[in-house]
Amino acid sequence: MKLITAIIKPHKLDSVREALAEKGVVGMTVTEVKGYGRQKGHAELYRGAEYQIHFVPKVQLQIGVDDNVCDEIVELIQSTACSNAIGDGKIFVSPIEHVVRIRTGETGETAL
Amino acid sequence: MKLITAIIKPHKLDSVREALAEKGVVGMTVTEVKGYGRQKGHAELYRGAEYQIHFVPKVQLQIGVDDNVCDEIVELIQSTACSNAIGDGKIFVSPIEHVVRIRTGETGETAL
Amino acid sequence: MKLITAIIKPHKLDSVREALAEKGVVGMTVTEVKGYGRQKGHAELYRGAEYQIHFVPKVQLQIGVDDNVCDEIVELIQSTACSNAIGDGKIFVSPIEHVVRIRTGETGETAL
Amino acid sequence: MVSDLSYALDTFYFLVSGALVMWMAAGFAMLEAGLVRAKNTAEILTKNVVLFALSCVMFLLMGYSIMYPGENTGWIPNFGFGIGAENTAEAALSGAEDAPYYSMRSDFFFQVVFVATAMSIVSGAVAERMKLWTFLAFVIPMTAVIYPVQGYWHWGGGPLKELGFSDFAGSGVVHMCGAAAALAAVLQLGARKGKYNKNGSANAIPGCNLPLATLGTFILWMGWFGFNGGSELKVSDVGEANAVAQVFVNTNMAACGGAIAALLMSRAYFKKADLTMVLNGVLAGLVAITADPLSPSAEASVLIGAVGGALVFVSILMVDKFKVDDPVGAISVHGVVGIWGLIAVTFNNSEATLSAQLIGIAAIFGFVFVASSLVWFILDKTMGLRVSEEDEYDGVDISECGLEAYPEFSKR
Amino acid sequence: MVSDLSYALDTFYFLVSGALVMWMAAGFAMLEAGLVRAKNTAEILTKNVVLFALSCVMFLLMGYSIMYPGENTGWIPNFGFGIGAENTAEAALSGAEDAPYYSMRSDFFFQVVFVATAMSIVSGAVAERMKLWTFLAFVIPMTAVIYPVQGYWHWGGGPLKELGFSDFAGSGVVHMCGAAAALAAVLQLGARKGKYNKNGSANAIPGCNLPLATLGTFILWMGWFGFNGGSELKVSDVGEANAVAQVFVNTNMAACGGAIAALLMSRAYFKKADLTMVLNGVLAGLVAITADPLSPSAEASVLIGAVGGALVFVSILMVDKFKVDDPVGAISVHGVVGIWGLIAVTFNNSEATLSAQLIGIAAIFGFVFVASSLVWFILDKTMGLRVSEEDEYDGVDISECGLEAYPEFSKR
Amino acid sequence: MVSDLSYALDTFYFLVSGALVMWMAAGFAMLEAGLVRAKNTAEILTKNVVLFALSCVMFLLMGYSIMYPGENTGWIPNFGFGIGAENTAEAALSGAEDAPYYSMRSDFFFQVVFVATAMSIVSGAVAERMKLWTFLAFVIPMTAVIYPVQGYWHWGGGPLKELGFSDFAGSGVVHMCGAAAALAAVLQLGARKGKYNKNGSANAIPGCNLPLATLGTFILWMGWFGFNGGSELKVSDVGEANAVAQVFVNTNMAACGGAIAALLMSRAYFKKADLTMVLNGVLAGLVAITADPLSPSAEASVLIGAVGGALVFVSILMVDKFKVDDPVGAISVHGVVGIWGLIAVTFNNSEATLSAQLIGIAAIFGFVFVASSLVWFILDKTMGLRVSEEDEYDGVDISECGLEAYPEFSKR
Ligand SMILES: Nc1ncnc2c1ncn2[C@@H]1O[C@H](COP(=O)(O)OP(=O)(O)O)[C@@H](O)[C@H]1O
Ligand SMILES: Nc1ncnc2c1ncn2[C@@H]1O[C@H](COP(=O)(O)OP(=O)(O)O)[C@@H](O)[C@H]1O
Ligand SMILES: Nc1ncnc2c1ncn2[C@@H]1O[C@H](COP(=O)(O)OP(=O)(O)O)[C@@H](O)[C@H]1O
Repeated sequence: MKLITAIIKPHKLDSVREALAEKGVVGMTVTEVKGYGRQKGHAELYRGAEYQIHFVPKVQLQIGVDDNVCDEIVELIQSTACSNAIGDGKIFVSPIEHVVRIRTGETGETAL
Repeated sequence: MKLITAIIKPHKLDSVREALAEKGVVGMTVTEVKGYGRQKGHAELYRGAEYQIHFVPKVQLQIGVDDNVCDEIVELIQSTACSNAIGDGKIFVSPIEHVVRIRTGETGETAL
Repeated sequence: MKLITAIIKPHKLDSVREALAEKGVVGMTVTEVKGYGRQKGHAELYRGAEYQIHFVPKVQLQIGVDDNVCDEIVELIQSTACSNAIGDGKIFVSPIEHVVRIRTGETGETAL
Repeated sequence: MVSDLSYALDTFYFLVSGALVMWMAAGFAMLEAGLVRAKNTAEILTKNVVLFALSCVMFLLMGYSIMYPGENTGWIPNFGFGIGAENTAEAALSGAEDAPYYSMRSDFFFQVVFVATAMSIVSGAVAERMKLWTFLAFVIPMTAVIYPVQGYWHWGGGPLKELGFSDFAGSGVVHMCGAAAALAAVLQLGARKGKYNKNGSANAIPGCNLPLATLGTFILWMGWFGFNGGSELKVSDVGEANAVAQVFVNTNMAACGGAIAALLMSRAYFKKADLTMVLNGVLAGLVAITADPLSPSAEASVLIGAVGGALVFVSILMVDKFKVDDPVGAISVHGVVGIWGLIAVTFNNSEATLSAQLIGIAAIFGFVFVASSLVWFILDKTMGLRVSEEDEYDGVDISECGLEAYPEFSKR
Repeated sequence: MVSDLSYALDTFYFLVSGALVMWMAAGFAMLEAGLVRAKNTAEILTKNVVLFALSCVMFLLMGYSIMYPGENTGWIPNFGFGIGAENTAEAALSGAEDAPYYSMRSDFFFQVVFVATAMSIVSGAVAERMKLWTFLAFVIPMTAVIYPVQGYWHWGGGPLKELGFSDFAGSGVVHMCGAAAALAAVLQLGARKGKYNKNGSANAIPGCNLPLATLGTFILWMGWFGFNGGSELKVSDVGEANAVAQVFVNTNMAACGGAIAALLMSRAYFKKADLTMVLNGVLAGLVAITADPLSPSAEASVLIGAVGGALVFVSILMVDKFKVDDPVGAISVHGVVGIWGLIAVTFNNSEATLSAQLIGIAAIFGFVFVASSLVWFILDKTMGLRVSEEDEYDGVDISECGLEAYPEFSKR
Repeated sequence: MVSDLSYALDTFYFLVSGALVMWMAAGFAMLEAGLVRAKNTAEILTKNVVLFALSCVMFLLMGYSIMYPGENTGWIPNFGFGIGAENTAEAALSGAEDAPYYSMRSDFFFQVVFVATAMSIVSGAVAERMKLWTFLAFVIPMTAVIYPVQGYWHWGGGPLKELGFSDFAGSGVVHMCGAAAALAAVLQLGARKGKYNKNGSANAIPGCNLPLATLGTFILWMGWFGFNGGSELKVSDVGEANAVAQVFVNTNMAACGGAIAALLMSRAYFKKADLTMVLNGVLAGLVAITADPLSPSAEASVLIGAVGGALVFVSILMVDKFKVDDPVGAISVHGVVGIWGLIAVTFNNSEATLSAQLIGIAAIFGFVFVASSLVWFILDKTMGLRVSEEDEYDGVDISECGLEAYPEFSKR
């Protein structure tokens, strides 16, 4: 099993969620994060002083998936989250060794 | 070493923390996340419009553990966080290759 | 490729970001988390009742890096984030199998 | 003698005072919204707006006429409806001894905002777990009958008046009355989930927005100048003007005394300046002086307020020991300190007697507690008092109001 | 007869009323800040502070003299500048029938805060997408000319006055006027991104801070006692004092009626107590009674307010159907209910005729709508009405004000 | 001549004004709570509540009698205690030229809330790093002695009065006085950690809650009508009523001028509408007009306020250059602009001379600065001024109050 971690622009969250739901992905966990990358922050003002905000709000999705659908899902996220503008984000795929569904104690792929 | 990532219901956090502390787990990192899964969100109102909230507040625990206690801890989390109700959450276990304690520079298991 | 996950004290974020930027690390993702560890929380008051806050605010950095610079970056984070005080945090390194830059669809190291 | 101008001035003074008391509704709303958790905020705001609206309507329809029947008929007042006719200019300017000297409508306006104050006190105590609709159902008998009946006993010229009971602006009639209904509610309702541990110890459940709670306290403080200041009922000659000024000064100084006492207690016990205790201290000072803000000197008022502030500190700790879960401290602030205020009247006001005060306290507290217990009991059996455990856990905002108070800000 | 004291009392009453109306500026600021998203909060706060300042300056320079030219010159008033000279003591105390009985400056103060109220209504409707500087540019012609001209028609003794149009405190002159300008703006401006789906359905865009919105509503409620109460213009004899008291009572009762009606509608439709609807119900009750808070009984005022509250519920749902995106509901609350208030005058005030009311509604609405459409059109062609899509997405706080309203709290 | 009614009206006017000034305490609390970081919010709220309470008590015990000794004894006033006896009806109605025309208690009430205003100014400047208990210790000598002594010099009929120094409502006596004590504090206290970089440049430390800061500004704006309006001290004849009305209008117009000037400066420099600057502009306009809100025309008041607004913009940038770290801008708003206000008196008030104004400025500023420097120095050596670096980093809420202001909302 794999854990897909995708960092996307916040306003893309709804379309990605819908696209994934259509593909049958029924679970994911979302975290609000801040990103630092090629897309720079912006200057802000405060009582006459200008200062730099380095981080940009992003949303991070974590999705545990079965090995054989992983690539397909990564692609779907990429295409849905892409706006061709800088700061669109990244997708990381890493291995998971073990999964448990807390409610039932089920493990492995059926637990996803 | 393993990284245990557990997504649980927020009101279970205290019992899980206590149960783990009793077992000698002295460290963990907690993030507020939102979950999407079998447990659906709920409808909300706003000035006469109803709309759907798709995400449910959850809490994510990350715990770096030694290989040989991993299973035991996963089981403890599962049994403590379980309320037999939908939306109880998941536990993912993934490999860690390297750990450093920032304060001392120690690495490996002693750093946990 | 590796994913470096560093949990540090919030006020160290700026120095770590600057140190990494100097070394050419152009991307990272930051999450506000709460930590539980050797550094205990503190007692708070509320209308005449004292109670224990078990978690301490921390910041979590996630940085996807190329294998060959990983150690160097871990070391840099460790030395910059270290204040020799309890609660300085941890660094975990875990494997990544696949990376995608959403904007371009690039994969692998060039996507970082 | 009543002239066009003195009538106008007294009426205007009443209306300004009434507007200040109305403003206290905002104070209670902010105070309570600041002291509950984020997930219960929208519901308590809704409650505070609607209880004000309902109280005004019920008091218009029935309450006012019950409370001011115009004659002493013993413990049971005449029941009636409406608010009667306005004074004619002839009557006002007749030169008669008992000529009306302010507008009847201004009197109603001033009185009606008091009722809402009493109801607001209940609202805070039952926060975070009571069903909204049940609470609103309670507002109706409380403001149409229960409050007016005991109000008649003293202010309406009823038996407590006759007995010499003395409560200038309502430490008893308004504050203790609200607290008695609140206590009746809390005893039947039970504590919030997670408030008390199995071993009997209490957990703190911190309010989510202390700036709001502080704002609410300042609003109440300001509104209290109308509450007490207007209760002199007349400003239009030198003696009355001096009296109103004394009331303003004493009201303010008692609040100051309460704040300082609560701060010092907090420092002595915890070595910290517990803001929530200081806010309760301010309110305690205000409640304490309300029973007689005219007789004491400014210095004595500081002391009366300070005792109130110290008392509220102790009372809040005690109430928790008895597992009476009162999220905003309303029972201590308005009930315990209200009693203190009524007793303190006897120190400065030579016309007041301890026995009359105690009888009044017993009568008001007893009647309101019993009558509201009965109403709560009936409501429990019909509508139910308490939201489901799951709704309580998710917050009553979603279950009762269908929305969130702070939808964009993440919560712990 | 005017005496030193009656002059002083009427002036003081005017000033207190004016201070309460000024306070409504804070109410609008808080209401609107609570009902927008966090990312657009600083901009709407800036807008509310600056529109008040600009309105006052423009009304001082031109508006007041246009609105109160002192004679009826038909639909087009005399244009002039400044606020004229203060009354002399001689004139006031001359004993003449038409001797001035309050300070001219107090009149200006009372009037100037009304203008700002009308402008604040526009501010909410265009929230979250209009350019700040364009909005501020609109304030100038609106408060210097458009508002004063129609104000002159009725309150300045112009043709609507002559026709028998009756609008006591401004359901039409202030509230519907503001709503007409708001509607003109929204039609040219378009909806917020993401408000309407391709299939025509509307999305909810919840306001970020309901305690602020509730506070704003309470502030407006309190300020309205000045708004309506001061519009009696005189308090200094028995008849006038009774009238002012009646106005206070009716204003309050209408707000209560509005709240309760909106609550019941919300319960009937959604089984929930939608706080945002209750708040709109309060405001609707207040707007409804403003056209005549003197003639109805207190009970009738509850009903007038209740119809307003029910109407605003329906109107908000309808307005969304027409894809008119009004983030705070200003067009429904002030426009639709303002019209209701003007019509309701005829039920209780025998001097008002339906035809005169309808002519007045048509004249004010028509003129303000056309005139402001023109101004918005010109502004669109010159400065542009709307921020860029990206700025709208990131929030206008950053693009217009360069700062964030809640920089430390994380957002969804 | 003083009649029952004029005495009543002037007293009531005083009390209403005093209640409005008391309300400014809430304004300062909200303003400051909005401009600090979330982690220092509970402490600043506590400070604002307690400083008000302490100021009132100290001014009651000593300050009032020092400030109004009833005779000119040169630079050193008589020291005394208490607030004296109330006027008798006989004295008031004696018909004597100097018969008291309002209640002594109403005068005390009005004065006491001014003291708290001066103290609140200090509170903001030392925010986020001073020990709470040290600050509270400073309140005692400041409000019992330092403020009253310089207050006596002018308002108490002392030497500055004799010299012809003119400060209607306290640009100097209240605002500059507070700013002088604040400057003395900040110089000894030092800047917040992280405010200035090694290379001397300043970092912005944004306030966490701009809606609160805006609310605070509106509260102060409203309260200022009491502050300036009440300082006319009498309303009960045509001339006085006109004067009070003029004061209301000018106070409002100056605030508007300040807001617009600050906005335009912000646009000129940054191309953005910096809300925090606009808020400071409002306050600057108000401070500027306070020294003489009676003599100028409404139009001139706009200008006086506008210069204040422009000045505060420049001053805030300058103060940062000198590494004087003033988190809320109190020294600029109340000090620099207070001086401007005192000088501006000479433009419109023919009785004021520049030399008298400058002497007054030097005397008040010099005395307060030196006296408070001394007190701060002693406090530094005994209790310590500053929290530990760690406590400052974690926020003074935890270390001083033991609680958090927003415990549920996560922070950056
Ligand atoms: N090496 C990295 N490790 C972790 N997160 C990264 C990394 N690089 C970028 N990110 C995340 O991806 C977001 C977008 O990256 P950015 O460089 O701005 O744009 P793009 O990916 O389009 O070139 C960043 O804001 C950050 O959250
Ligand atoms: N595939 C997944 N990847 C990541 N997180 C998941 C996944 N499935 C579920 N979750 C998380 O677990 C939570 C509970 O899942 P849910 O399907 O609602 O209940 P249950 O696990 O009891 O069937 C979700 O809210 C989400 O946070
Ligand atoms: N086993 C662990 N797994 C995950 N996070 C941990 C673990 N141990 C510590 N942490 C994180 O590191 C932080 C610092 O750890 P702590 O034990 O307090 O100090 P130190 O690392 O200096 O001994 C904790 O607050 C927590 O966020």
